[in-house]
Amino acid sequence: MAQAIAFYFIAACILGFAVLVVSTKDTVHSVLFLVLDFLFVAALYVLLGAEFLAAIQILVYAGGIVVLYLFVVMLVNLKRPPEAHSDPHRRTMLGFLLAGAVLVEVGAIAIYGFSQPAMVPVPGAAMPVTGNTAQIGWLLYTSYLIPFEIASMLLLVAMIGAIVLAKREL
Amino acid sequence: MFDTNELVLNMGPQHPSTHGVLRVILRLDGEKVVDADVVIGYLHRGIEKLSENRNWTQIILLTDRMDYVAAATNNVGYCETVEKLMSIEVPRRAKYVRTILCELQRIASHCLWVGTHAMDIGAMTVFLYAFRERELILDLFEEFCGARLTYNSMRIGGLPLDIPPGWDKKVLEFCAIMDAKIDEYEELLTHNRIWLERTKGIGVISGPAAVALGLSGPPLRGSGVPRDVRKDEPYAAYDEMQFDVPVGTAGDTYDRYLVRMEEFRQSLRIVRQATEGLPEGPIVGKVPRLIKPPAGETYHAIESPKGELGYFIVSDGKSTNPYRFRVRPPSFCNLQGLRTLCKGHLVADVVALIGSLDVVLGEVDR
Amino acid sequence: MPITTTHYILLSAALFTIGVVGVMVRRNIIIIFMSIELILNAVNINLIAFSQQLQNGIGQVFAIFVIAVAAAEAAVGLGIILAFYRNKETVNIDEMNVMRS
Amino acid sequence: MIDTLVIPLLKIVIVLNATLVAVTYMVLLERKVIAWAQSRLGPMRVGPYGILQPVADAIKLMIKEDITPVRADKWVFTAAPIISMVPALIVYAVIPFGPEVRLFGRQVTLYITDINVGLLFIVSVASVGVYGIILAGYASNSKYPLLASLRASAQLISYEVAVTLTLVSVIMMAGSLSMVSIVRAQESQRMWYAFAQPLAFAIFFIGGLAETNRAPFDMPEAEQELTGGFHTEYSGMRFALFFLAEYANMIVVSSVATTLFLGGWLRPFPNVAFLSFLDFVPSWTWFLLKSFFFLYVFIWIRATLPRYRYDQLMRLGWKVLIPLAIANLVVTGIVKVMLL
Repeated sequence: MAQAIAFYFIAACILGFAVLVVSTKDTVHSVLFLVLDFLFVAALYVLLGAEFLAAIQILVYAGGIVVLYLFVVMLVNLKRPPEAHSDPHRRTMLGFLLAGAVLVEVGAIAIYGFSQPAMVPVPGAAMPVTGNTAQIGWLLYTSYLIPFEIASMLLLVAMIGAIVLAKREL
Repeated sequence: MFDTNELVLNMGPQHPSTHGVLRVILRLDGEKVVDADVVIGYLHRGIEKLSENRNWTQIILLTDRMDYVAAATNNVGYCETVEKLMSIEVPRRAKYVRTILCELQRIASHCLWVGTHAMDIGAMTVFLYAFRERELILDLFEEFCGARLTYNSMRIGGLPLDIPPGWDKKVLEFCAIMDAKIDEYEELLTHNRIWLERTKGIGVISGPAAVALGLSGPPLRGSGVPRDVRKDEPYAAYDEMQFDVPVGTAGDTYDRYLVRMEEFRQSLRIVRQATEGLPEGPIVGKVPRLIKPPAGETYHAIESPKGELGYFIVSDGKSTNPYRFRVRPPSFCNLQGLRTLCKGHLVADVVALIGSLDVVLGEVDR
Repeated sequence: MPITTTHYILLSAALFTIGVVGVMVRRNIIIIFMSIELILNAVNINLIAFSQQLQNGIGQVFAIFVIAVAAAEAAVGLGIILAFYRNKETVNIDEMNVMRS
Repeated sequence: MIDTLVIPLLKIVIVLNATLVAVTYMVLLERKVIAWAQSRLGPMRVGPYGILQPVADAIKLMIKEDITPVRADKWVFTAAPIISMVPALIVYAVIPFGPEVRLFGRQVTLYITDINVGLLFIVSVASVGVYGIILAGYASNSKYPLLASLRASAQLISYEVAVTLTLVSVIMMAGSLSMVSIVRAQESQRMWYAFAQPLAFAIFFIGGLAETNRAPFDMPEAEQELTGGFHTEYSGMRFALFFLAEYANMIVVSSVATTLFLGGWLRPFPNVAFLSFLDFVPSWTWFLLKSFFFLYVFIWIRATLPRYRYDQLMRLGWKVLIPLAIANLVVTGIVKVMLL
């Protein structure tokens, strides 16, 4: 019962703030709603028993990525509203329709998938460690070591790329 | 940070570290200063024009209000100019007392400078330490002339009053205290890494460039030009005193700081010599009842704590007030260097540079 | 009614759709980037819901990779926005129709 | 019911109130200590030795007019002080003030909760606090706050990297992210991590100064340069919230430093038997004493040092502290593997 209340509350907040993110006129407010949205997503992770990921979500998304967004919004100190110029060939309604189609499709798949016999838990290879954090660490440094290294390379490349892009003269 | 456009930042006239009502319009690229426009005049009281309508003795009171943290120096400068105009011989005792007062005033002014300069760079404790010692000097002045800030402590031809009994002993006691206190300031600042990083290489100006800009006093000596009116054109009793003129080498904020710190010590040295060798005798020379200098003009400069303080006075020989009264204020001339100094530095350095020029807005605007 | 994985997946689908709407309808490129972050979060919710359903941590590991990719994407993307803004003084995606500047 | 609801609620109320009182008295302590350093007396008028000064301050700030600039972004302007205050208080949920004790016939833990990602929780919640400063600068619609908030965000983000890296080396030593386990690990390994990780300790402390915007890293609110920085346009209670948040953050940094590096609630030399008479002192006293030591050093540094310049601060962070922290991490890892 408590779990259901928590879920519905968090879900409503997530969706509500997400709608505000894409609908607010002021970009700074939009960024703020995005932060709130991420905080509630982190709460959802806690509900799902992934505390480590919840902390990472706040640390990386709220503490890092969105600060970057805020920074850029403040730098791009918009003198004229970016929506003022509109492309006559743009079809806004089509966008809504396509998005609706995506929703119907994904929802249908989800409901169909779970009308089938329920998925059975597939425990991964036996791990010598317990606890959410330790398990993730174990998986990252054994089965998923190579993806992990590639991810770190990706971050390095992105870092260099961002510096090259943002710097006026090298 | 603002890569795309320049930001115009209006610093002052209400700003904690513009030392009064200086206004600096900064054009910034990120935090880097592209250009600085110095706007003055917020404290203009027309002292020069006012003086042309006062009699010669009343002007002394007005000169107090120019560099109000070094009022005695202003008095001395003005009185000596008029004495030069009237060819009055000042007795030796008066000359010695003037020297003592000038140097005490220099120490007081430098105390204020080291305090506010350090405060601008973030070291707040030095400010209170320096004010503690400045208070002692103000006490000495109070005992001498009754006022603590605007002294009106000179008269044309000499002194208004002789020094109070025992005053010279108190001055010597103060010198003993001050010696240790200067070391205290230096302990907090001179070898502090953050202080060094904040002041070394900031606002570098070469000797010739400083001369070209008309800088004087410590900002000029910090660039390695050994110009000191006390040595070059001695006035009061400086020709009988032993002292060195400290000069810097690099011409940056740190060297200007070192020059002033050394000036503390040299001033104390002069105060000691003058107090110990204080001659007996009259305190006022032969001054006519009505002061009315003969027609003519004269320029006389003294070394105020800020730099070369010059008075240019024209007398028409008929009226009891000057025909033309003009001051060359060191702060005003030194402030002209700010624009050159702060180009290419950061906002934080502008604050340090204003502090290192040691301007008093009362003197800049007059 | 107990909360099952289906609930999470429906939530994720809805969040995903909101993100898609943002990408398709808004013209401010910064908002579009934020919508993409929403989409990535929808994916993460799915991954973690499956992770809980399957009782192993693999979904969470993938979610970490997604977050890493999102961070990289944000850094480079915002760098591009800044570079673009410097040349064209706009963040309107409709005006971003030339590759040269 | 009592164990799951009443006691935790009671603990939350006590901790929050204690924190707020501590924060207001931190302000008085700072004024007093700096006054002593500067050969003054500090506040003396309200109550004996100015002991009631915080009360007077609070009343003054509450009845002051609360000004919102005309062209400010009103919602964000109001939210910014709250955003900076709340994370500072949330963090206290996982700080262990002491171990389990018997109180009124009940086993009570002297911490609100002990979650298994406690340290990560602190870092992540603290990272949200930066929004308060950025938004305050943005919403004021004024140039000095804007410059200050840009400085602040750059400063906080860069020093967070160094601080988090030092935390990782502590986590490697303790093998746990839980704050309570970290203290217990220091007990069982027979040393405070300040001695095992002196470099990490130093970096954490410097980074902590920078993250709380304290001197010599108080660029975002450098009064002499930016006329008060991001809270230039604030007045009344909203200004007070920023002020309280700064001091609450100082206490957080001190508490975390105490827990991670000075053995939390452990008495000095917990394994030296002949010092066991010290056990009569309640454990939380040690915690408070150690935290107080840090706070005192914070204030002491403020009274002593000049301020860094913005670019020097960034250079220190990126070119000195972060490489050192990484090196420390690598060495810790190697030593740990070799010892095992």
